[in-house]
Amino acid sequence: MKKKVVNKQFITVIVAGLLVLTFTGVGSAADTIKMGVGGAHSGDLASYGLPIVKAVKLVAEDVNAKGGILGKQVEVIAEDDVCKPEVATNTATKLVSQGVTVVVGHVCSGATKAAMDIYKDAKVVAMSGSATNPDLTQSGKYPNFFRTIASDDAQAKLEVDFALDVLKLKKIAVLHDKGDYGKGLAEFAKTFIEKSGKAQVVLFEGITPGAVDYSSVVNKVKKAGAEAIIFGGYHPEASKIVSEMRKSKMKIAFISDDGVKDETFIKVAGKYAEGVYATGPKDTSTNPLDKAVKEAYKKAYGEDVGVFSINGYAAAQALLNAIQKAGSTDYDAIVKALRTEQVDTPLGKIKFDDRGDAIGVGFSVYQVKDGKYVELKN
Amino acid sequence: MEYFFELFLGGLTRGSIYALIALGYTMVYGIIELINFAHGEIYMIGAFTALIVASVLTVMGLNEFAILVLASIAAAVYSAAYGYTVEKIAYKPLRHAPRLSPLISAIGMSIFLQNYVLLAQTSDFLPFPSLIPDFEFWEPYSHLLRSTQLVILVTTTVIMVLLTLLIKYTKIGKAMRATAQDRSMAMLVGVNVNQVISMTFVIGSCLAAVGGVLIASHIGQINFFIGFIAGIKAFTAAVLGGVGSIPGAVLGSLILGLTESFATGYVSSDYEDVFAFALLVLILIFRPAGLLGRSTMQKV
Amino acid sequence: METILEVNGLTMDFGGLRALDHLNIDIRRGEIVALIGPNGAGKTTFFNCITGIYLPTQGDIIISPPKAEGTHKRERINGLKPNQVTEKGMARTFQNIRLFPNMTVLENVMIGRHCRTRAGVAGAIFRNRAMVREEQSIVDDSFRVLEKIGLARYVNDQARNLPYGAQRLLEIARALATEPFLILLDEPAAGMNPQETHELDELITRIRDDEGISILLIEHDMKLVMSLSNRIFVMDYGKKIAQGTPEEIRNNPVVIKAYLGEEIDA
Amino acid sequence: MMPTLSEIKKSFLVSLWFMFLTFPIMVIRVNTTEKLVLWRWENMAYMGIGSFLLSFVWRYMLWRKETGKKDSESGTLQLPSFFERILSDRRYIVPATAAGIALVAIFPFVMDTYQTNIMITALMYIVLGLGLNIVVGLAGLLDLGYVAFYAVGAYTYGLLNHHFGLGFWTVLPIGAVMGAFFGILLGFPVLRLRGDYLAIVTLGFGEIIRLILENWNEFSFGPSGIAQIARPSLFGIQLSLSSSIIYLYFVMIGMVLFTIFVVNRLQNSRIGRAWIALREDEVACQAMGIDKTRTKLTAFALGATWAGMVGVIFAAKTTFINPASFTFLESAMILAIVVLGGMGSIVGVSIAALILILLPEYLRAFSEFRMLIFGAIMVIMMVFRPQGIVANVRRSYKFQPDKHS
Repeated sequence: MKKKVVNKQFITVIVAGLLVLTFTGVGSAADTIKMGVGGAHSGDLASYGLPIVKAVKLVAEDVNAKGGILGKQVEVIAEDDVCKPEVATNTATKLVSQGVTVVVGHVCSGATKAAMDIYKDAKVVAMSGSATNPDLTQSGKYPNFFRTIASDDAQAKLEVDFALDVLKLKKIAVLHDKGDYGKGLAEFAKTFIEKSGKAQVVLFEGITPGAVDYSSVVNKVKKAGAEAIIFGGYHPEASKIVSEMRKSKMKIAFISDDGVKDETFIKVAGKYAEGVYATGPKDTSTNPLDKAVKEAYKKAYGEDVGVFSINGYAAAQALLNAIQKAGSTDYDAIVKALRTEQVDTPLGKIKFDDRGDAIGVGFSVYQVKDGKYVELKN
Repeated sequence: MEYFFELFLGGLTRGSIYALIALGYTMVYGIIELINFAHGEIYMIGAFTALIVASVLTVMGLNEFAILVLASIAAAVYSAAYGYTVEKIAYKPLRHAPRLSPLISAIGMSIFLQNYVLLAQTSDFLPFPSLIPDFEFWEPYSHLLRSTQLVILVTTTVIMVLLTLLIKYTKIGKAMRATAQDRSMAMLVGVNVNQVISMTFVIGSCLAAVGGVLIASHIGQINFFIGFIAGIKAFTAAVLGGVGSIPGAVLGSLILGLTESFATGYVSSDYEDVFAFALLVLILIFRPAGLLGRSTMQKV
Repeated sequence: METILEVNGLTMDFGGLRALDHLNIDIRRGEIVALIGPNGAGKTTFFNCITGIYLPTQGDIIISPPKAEGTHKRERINGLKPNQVTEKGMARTFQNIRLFPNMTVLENVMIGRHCRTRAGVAGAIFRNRAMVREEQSIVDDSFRVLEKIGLARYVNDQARNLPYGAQRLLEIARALATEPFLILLDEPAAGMNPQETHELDELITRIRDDEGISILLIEHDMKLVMSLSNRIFVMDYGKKIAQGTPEEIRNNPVVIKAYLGEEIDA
Repeated sequence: MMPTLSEIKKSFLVSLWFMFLTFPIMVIRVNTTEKLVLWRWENMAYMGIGSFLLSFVWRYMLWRKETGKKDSESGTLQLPSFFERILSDRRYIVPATAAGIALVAIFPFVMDTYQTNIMITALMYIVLGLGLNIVVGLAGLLDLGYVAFYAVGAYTYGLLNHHFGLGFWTVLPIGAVMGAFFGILLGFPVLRLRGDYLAIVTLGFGEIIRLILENWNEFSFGPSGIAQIARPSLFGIQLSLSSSIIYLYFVMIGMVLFTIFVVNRLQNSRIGRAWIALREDEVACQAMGIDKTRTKLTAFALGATWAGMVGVIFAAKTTFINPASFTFLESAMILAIVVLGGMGSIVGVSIAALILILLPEYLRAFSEFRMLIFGAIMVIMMVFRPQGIVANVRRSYKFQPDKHS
């Protein structure tokens, strides 16, 4: 009697499994070079991921129009990871199952870390245009990882140097949004300030994203006597804090990161955005390649490039170039080519160091002037 | 001392914001003993409606005052309509179901409405026009309390007084109290209970809409998720004060706002939410009915 | 006969309202005792106090469960939880039927066996021999109770699908399954037709006679009360206003006054 | 049921109401900075037509539910669902069992690693659903912070593996114990709260755990999480990616079977009956001699145990964990599985987990609507079929009449 009950339930589970399986299909193998693109393509972070897919597709079309690589066409396979680590492992296995040689991605650092282990086992090279977590290159745990964007510590260093050397500040409050990116960056900033010995961190604190009011934190900064805030996080919280500060007549400097160096920040914060400093990838708009890509992008999709489009574009170029130079899709050959062969991208001529960071890619400081981010030359 | 005062006023503002949302929770709970999880989303929809209407009117070139009035009215009307519809769809068919059913239905509604706005509008933060203009009123102390904060405090107080009067002296208010005490008895003496419940949702939703407009102009931006966090906090506040009690909701909100503000100011904002929830757990352990809630004997 | 339940000066205040006022009640072994009084007199509150659902404001509730050797121990049970009271041997039914509607009739009774059995999580998972035996005994004992009450034909039906009268009986069966020495019945005949009431009368007598279980019941059906009870307590406004045999109560002027306006159909 | 004129009129009014209701959100799209307004009138037309038709369906379903209720009151049972009909027919059971076992056994060898990986995720949610089912479905305690115990399990493995190199199989039981421990830790203070207060406090607890993991860097590495957690090893041998996925798949199959076995035994035991009685009527349950607090605590601890174990598996599968994976939405998703499947029903919960996890994965176009549909499912199920797709049927007992007479 009992046993039957168990069996019955067991079977149903399986029957349902069968039903579901009818939806699946197994990918066919054509003779192309497959390039995966992993990242958030839906959900609230899709605005970071989708422009990268579009940029990568531009590269592929370009290459294919010129006859492909090693006599093969390049096929772009985009898979969504919603920026969640647990989904990213599925995304990564899916890309690996479909036989990708290289991957552009992923977008978020957490998801990237989760996916990298799978790529490593499958001997797939991945290159991100947006994952900035220092561990990815500095820990040595991800030998197959490369990126076309500088890491958070480089950015934090730049912010701190700017605050200490250019603005000559002595007391700094470091705030963050408790997120992976923001908190990591804030911690680097804190360490660099303390190491420099030139200034002190008067406040180090995480704010609660989505809170209805930030006046308490702003008051606390004021009480701490800070001359500037270094904020690690994204633009929604940054604009709330900046508005709150300016409305209560606090005029101290606000220095933040490339999560804030976004046009949306200026749109949302409006007049309060004036004077805010933010670091972001070096301005490459003087590079003719950059201009060409932006035009092509606008022509193809009817919109302006996204935050990380250019970095994604460069990543796709670098990967395809490495395959070309290596003359094969062999993992070791590609890695070697990435480290030795220079490639001309909208970011400039780049190649990669042993850890996987691009040489020649960096950040500069921008300031909001008249409703626009302007690069500060020092 | 000045710092203390700043934190105090900041906490008061926060508390008033929570109160506007908490009132809706507490009214609904008082009448049908349901945690209306979707209430936070009603507040969010109110804010979105105000944003949309204000933007359209701006494009049409109306003056600021007209925009403020029309956008607020639109927000109130639409929030009320959503509150009413949500009740009809998700709660009314469950009037006699076990207690868990409407609660789960409410959670479902909350998730549904969030994603409805996400898909129909956008996931990005949208800048919210400062409908309430900044004005100077007590120089040189304006760094202590900003004009929008003042507006929030005043509006909340006025609404609270109006609501109390409404419940004490009007016919619908009396019907509400009767229904809250004993639904079947109220029905027997001729109260149209369904209508009373609908009205409760409508009034609660209007309050949420006012909250939505005020908070959105204070913070300056909205997205589809603002209702969830504010809703949870407001509900916590309502429970603190004793869910079902209107003065309780206000008291609970102020206490929660002040706790968060002082915790941020004197300890660390890292654990701001932890303080809020820990306070909730403590209160419920030592006073399960909340601060002003009457501990009802179980009817056996 | 020895006293098995002794309630001295029981008082219960709800805020300013005194629902029970220094109530003294005693029940002896093998007795059927009725508690009557107008609506709102505090009868159900009294039940709730002695079964641990309410914590009385003052007074003592003392039980002396009858043991085989006649060695009984007096024990004060104020402040015990309802489940502990049941474990001590006092089980009750509810005025507004409170069955477990989505469980079967048998399972409802099996719940009554809970406090007399011990199987835990590990036993449930591993089903060692002792546990299997215990489970079987729960099933058998419960079925026997159902047969005794006359509900055996409903054994696998869901409780909520039972006819009204049968639901009342099931509550009694469930209480019986906890092996009580005293059963508290809260208006067991409410909503029953005369035929069912008559059967209930017989059933209650049988429970007392066969099992030696004492019975305390709240009831409005005076005919039933008068025919069943050995003694009757009368309450009004939280106070005991009279006690005695049915004959005494019937002729007590205080009782008649309390019921003025209410008809005594006896 | 032919739509009469009054029905049509009713639906027409409903459709007008919804067109009004959804007007600002669905039709107008504003760009506040560029001062542009986009009018999407076509959405209003869709809304109108959609709500017109749906209102018929809605009323028909309500009508069917009402008549169903009447039928069950007069003795006939409620209409069985499609799954219930399949389950009750013997002719399907035997071949289905055989096919099922064969399928489960060959699945990872026929399908590619991606399919297997997805299946592992679905299997994990089956176990999570069954675990939450103990708390919500059987004991009737609405736990909105279930994900906290999941996080506890994941971090138990993550931290022990990171600091001490402990392996998967060592930590799996530790994860279970930690889950149970935290279940009791939370349970003690809150279980005396009423149902809806309990819901909000558990939600708060879930958030507290996540916030602590986010803020306490020294302990949990904060939001950047723990990376490169070891996959499960087979007798100490580290496997390659694809074989380790296949291995994990069979581990999960074993886990699911184990869970079904245990939950099935529990729900027909003394403890299980006490849970259900508690769900049905707390006062009566206590009056029947059941220790409320202890019974609730057992349910809470046991539910948390499964979450703890799946947490360990989660950490081993993703190899990277951070607090962002353990938000309230995760709890809501598991709750949706329990609700859709049918509270207390093992089969129902398993089917629901497969449907809710696998369908969006395969219907990618549909994945944007995933949460929208989850929300709608929770409402619709509660309104029309609160017992879920497979209602929990209580065990029936057979007696020989002569044995006891």
